[in-house]
Amino acid sequence: MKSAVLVFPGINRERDLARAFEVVSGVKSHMVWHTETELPDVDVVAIPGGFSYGDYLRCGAIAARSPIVDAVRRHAERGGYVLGICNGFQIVTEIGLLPGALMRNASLKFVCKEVRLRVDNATTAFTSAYAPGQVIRCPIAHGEGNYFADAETLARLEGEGRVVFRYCDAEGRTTDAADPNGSINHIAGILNERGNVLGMMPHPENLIESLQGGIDGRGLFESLAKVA
Amino acid sequence: MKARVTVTLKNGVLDPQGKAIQGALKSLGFAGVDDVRQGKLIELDLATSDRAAAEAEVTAMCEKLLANTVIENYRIELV
Amino acid sequence: MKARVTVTLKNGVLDPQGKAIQGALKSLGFAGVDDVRQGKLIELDLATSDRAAAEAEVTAMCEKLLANTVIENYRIELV
Amino acid sequence: MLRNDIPITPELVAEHGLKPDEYQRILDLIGREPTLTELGIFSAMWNEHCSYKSSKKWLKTLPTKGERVLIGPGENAGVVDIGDGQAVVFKMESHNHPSYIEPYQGATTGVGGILRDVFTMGARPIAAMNALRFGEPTHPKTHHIVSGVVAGVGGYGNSFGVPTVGGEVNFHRRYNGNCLVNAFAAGLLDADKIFLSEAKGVGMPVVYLGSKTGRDGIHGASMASAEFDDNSAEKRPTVQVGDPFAEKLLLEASLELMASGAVIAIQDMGAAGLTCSAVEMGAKGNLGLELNLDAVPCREPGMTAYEMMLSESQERMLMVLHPHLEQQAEAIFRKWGLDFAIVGQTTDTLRFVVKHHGEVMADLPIKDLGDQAPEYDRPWVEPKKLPVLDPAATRAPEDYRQALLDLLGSPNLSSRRWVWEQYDHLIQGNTVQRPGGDAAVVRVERPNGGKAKGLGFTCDVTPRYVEADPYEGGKQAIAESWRNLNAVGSRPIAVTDNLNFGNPERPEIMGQFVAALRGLGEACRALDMPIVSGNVSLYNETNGVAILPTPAIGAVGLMDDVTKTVGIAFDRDEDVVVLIGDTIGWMGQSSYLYELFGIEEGAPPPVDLAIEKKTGDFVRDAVIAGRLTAAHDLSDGGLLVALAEMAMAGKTGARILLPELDMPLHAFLFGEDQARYVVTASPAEASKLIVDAAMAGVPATAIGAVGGDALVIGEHLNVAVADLRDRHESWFPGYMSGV
Ligand SMILES: Nc1ncnc2c1ncn2[C@@H]1O[C@H](COP(=O)(O)OP(=O)(O)O)[C@@H](O)[C@H]1O
Ligand SMILES: [Mg+2]
Repeated sequence: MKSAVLVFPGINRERDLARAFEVVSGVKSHMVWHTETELPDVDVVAIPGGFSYGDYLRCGAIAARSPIVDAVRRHAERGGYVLGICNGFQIVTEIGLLPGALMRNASLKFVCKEVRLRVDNATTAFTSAYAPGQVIRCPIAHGEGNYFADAETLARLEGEGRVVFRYCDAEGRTTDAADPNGSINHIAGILNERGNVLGMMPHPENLIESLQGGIDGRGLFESLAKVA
Repeated sequence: MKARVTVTLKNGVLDPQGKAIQGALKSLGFAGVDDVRQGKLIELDLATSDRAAAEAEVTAMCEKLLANTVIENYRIELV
Repeated sequence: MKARVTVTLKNGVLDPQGKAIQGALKSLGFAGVDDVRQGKLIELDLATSDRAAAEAEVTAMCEKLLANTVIENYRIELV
Repeated sequence: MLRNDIPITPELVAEHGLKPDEYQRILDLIGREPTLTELGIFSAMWNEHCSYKSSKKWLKTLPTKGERVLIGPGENAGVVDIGDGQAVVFKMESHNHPSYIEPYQGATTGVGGILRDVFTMGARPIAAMNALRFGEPTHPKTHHIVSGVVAGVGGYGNSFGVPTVGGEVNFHRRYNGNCLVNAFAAGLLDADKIFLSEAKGVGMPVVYLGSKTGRDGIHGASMASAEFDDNSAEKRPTVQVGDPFAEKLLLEASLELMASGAVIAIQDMGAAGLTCSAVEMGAKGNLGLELNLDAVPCREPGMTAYEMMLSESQERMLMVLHPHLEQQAEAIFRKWGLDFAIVGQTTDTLRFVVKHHGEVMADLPIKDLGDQAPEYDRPWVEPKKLPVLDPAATRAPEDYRQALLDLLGSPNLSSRRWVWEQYDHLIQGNTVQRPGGDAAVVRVERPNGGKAKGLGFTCDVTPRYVEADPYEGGKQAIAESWRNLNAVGSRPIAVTDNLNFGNPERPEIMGQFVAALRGLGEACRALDMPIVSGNVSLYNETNGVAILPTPAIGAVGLMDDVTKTVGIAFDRDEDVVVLIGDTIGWMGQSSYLYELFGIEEGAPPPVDLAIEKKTGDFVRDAVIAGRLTAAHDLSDGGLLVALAEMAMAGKTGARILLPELDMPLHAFLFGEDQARYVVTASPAEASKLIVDAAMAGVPATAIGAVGGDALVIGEHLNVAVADLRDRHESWFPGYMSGV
């Protein structure tokens, strides 16, 4: 699997993400600086977590206007995979590759902890290594992960099975208590129509080795490695 | 010439900050606050003094960057 | 009655947000933006329709919660 | 705007925090009246914060050397060898006064400052901690300060991208008027690539990097050394604002620049910004330095030399660069969108010359600015010893279950989850022991592969002990950090200290300082934990009420194989619970008396360093040998609280069988005797462990077995782990959800 990890000023989980790609696929990622206008020849373009441009103005807003973004758009149009995690998810929605927006957590606080996610669509290129409905552990670390979309968009996302991950409790129940940020329908990750762009707030890249406390995050990278 | 841009959430978009402020005001003993919405204020110092040009320019800035028109409205005042 | 509170940083206080927006506007090709400052806008729906009472009430809210008067100024408009 | 050549009146001198005799010293040194800018420079260099004038004499008594110590105190941070050509760089620093005035920004700039200290040496930050002390929860300011400080620590560290893996939070009325915000940061570098502040070579360009200079924090360094009174609010507009985004860029740009070979010397602009950094670079290198302020990137128009020299705008660096690599250096900074300006050069005159608009604003002997700073041997009195409490004379609880629940639900012993969940403690993917246990453990990959090492990090001090007996309390702070590191299986290798005290001009306070340092020094020597960096914060006093003496310790331990660490959680049914160390039931200054009855009486528990050493070595070896399934040191709240913490962490109970006691039960359960741990091991392993302990001269007793969903202590207590968790987890969120 050939991957590129985009680096914007203020991004800070680029090493974590590149490490996950390397641990799972054995291949080093290309690190691509935001001022580039072309991507290397890769299967997956990954946009990591962090605080691009300090997350000033709006999370991901300034990064989404960077020179590299046109190339990301073209990559997606060609059917290439795009993975946006945390700030990456925010950037991908600001680019418009995914619908909706990420707002301040309902608690108004940054939250870092391990949550549970239910894999609500295990047929995607990003999740095929998981079982349908499987409950996995996954760390989160964000202040603005409260997913919002208008009713119509939401109905489409739900109707087309594009809600891939949902916050849940250990038994897989989606409850307010198990939702760390107040996301609508407890959404943690969504897919675009074509199925090649995934955005998610949690950080599977921080749970891929037993030393980190578990390996539940591996499945996502293994899924990609199967198709790419 | 100065421009003041106010960016507010569209109706129907959840506003966690506004809600939190409302709750905090209530627990501080301020009764009678029916609703609170929080927005952004962006003040720009522009080199130009041509109103029409400034208006067009700032509108373009809002559309391209300052507001996320999926969830936000903006309003421009020139001063 | 509605109140609009704008909260802005005091003069001389560093405004990282404004700085970042200015930089972004520049790299998007908007020339001639000399300065950008970011502030907050808070819109309140008040139950009262007594102007004087509202004014006093909102001032107290600003002092106690809405503005950080160590580094911020606020302005109240009743509408 | 103040002119540079105004007459220097006694009032002006006093406003600059200089005493008349200190001003006379300035006149004697330079042989004329200083200009205003010069006065400002002296006030910055000679205030307590920068000159350590009250503490220097005593700091010199601390042990700072050791086999692993590459760089001790005196640089931006200490550097300790961890093998494989790698070194850990760390330091702790206070931002107390600014945090009281503006909690959010005070905390952010505190975190920013300590991170800068670490990466200025060439290290990439890998861990942060924060030791926080607040007033009583019921004090009207406390809630606001807690929420602002915690948000600020998180706001900066999270955005910068360093995992905040540990810390401490205390509440006590003696912090009502002065909170303490002590930030720790550690970074990793190659031991042969350490960068220092010493300038080398004449005519080398002095380069300014990072954010622009504004009027932030002018007099900030002086403020940090001034006692508060009710007018302090007026000092507010000098508040500095942190910009973690700029700091992250500064980190990446600085490391890239260092790797390029262009950097001769580097110094971050911290307290007293440009003044301190420039003087230090020149003086350390035995060189003069000339600054041209016209080139300094300013955020505001019309800034005077005085303001530029004293500004504490954040996220700035000063470097001396190789002249032929200047352009390359500039390109790196431009790439990261940061300001870059040549603002001066090194000279051979040993003068510190500041020019602005073609005029000389200051011309001072550079070495004297540091070397000739006043140094005081302040009068001090030996603290009085308190009587030892007879455990039998202390109150027993009416109901053990209730007493335990109340302790776990108290402000000081309740879970800090509300705090550390606001900190990204997982970023970088190396956090092996997360917050909530004894010490955090962070993985360190070896440069050439192979099994990964680990670093343990902990923050400790029990201020009530230090207040009651500064000497024993000082020892205890080191001993507790030693225990926390051992419990996770890391060998303690070095410490940093943050010495927070009241007004040193009062002999009782100075006496606390002297005695505490004697204790710290003695413990560090006995446990082979040299002090490699630190910070002193004095004058933490408001209206004559001083804080509890708080020598906060940040300690670092090393693991050869990070996979060998254990946590505190009861893990496996049938495991045997073993109490290690001697218990006599020390009740003086115990959390039990303080949290449940508000009693702060008696001498605190004494620390026998030889026993600490023997016990700690034994426990650590057992962890590393893989013999234990859990280990936890005993501290606040004694044995019962430790057992409860292990039960809560593992969501598993235990059944404890009381041994024969020659002390009251509550003294056994809640006493805070030192040098103790609770460990668990399989039954077979536990038997062997107890035998080995006996051979090593370490007391070890099997006291029960893991299992069930309740913590059961003989006939005296039976409480569901879920109830324990409920009380333990609810105080903090409950308190903070009020406004
Ligand atoms: N301010 C803080 N930031 C991060 N972690 C904290 C903070 N305060 C406490 N913790 C964590 O909570 C746990 C318990 O703290 P404490 O009771 O002080 O530990 P100990 O008694 O072992 O020194 C530790 O893991 C500690 O690192
Ligand atoms: Mg401990």
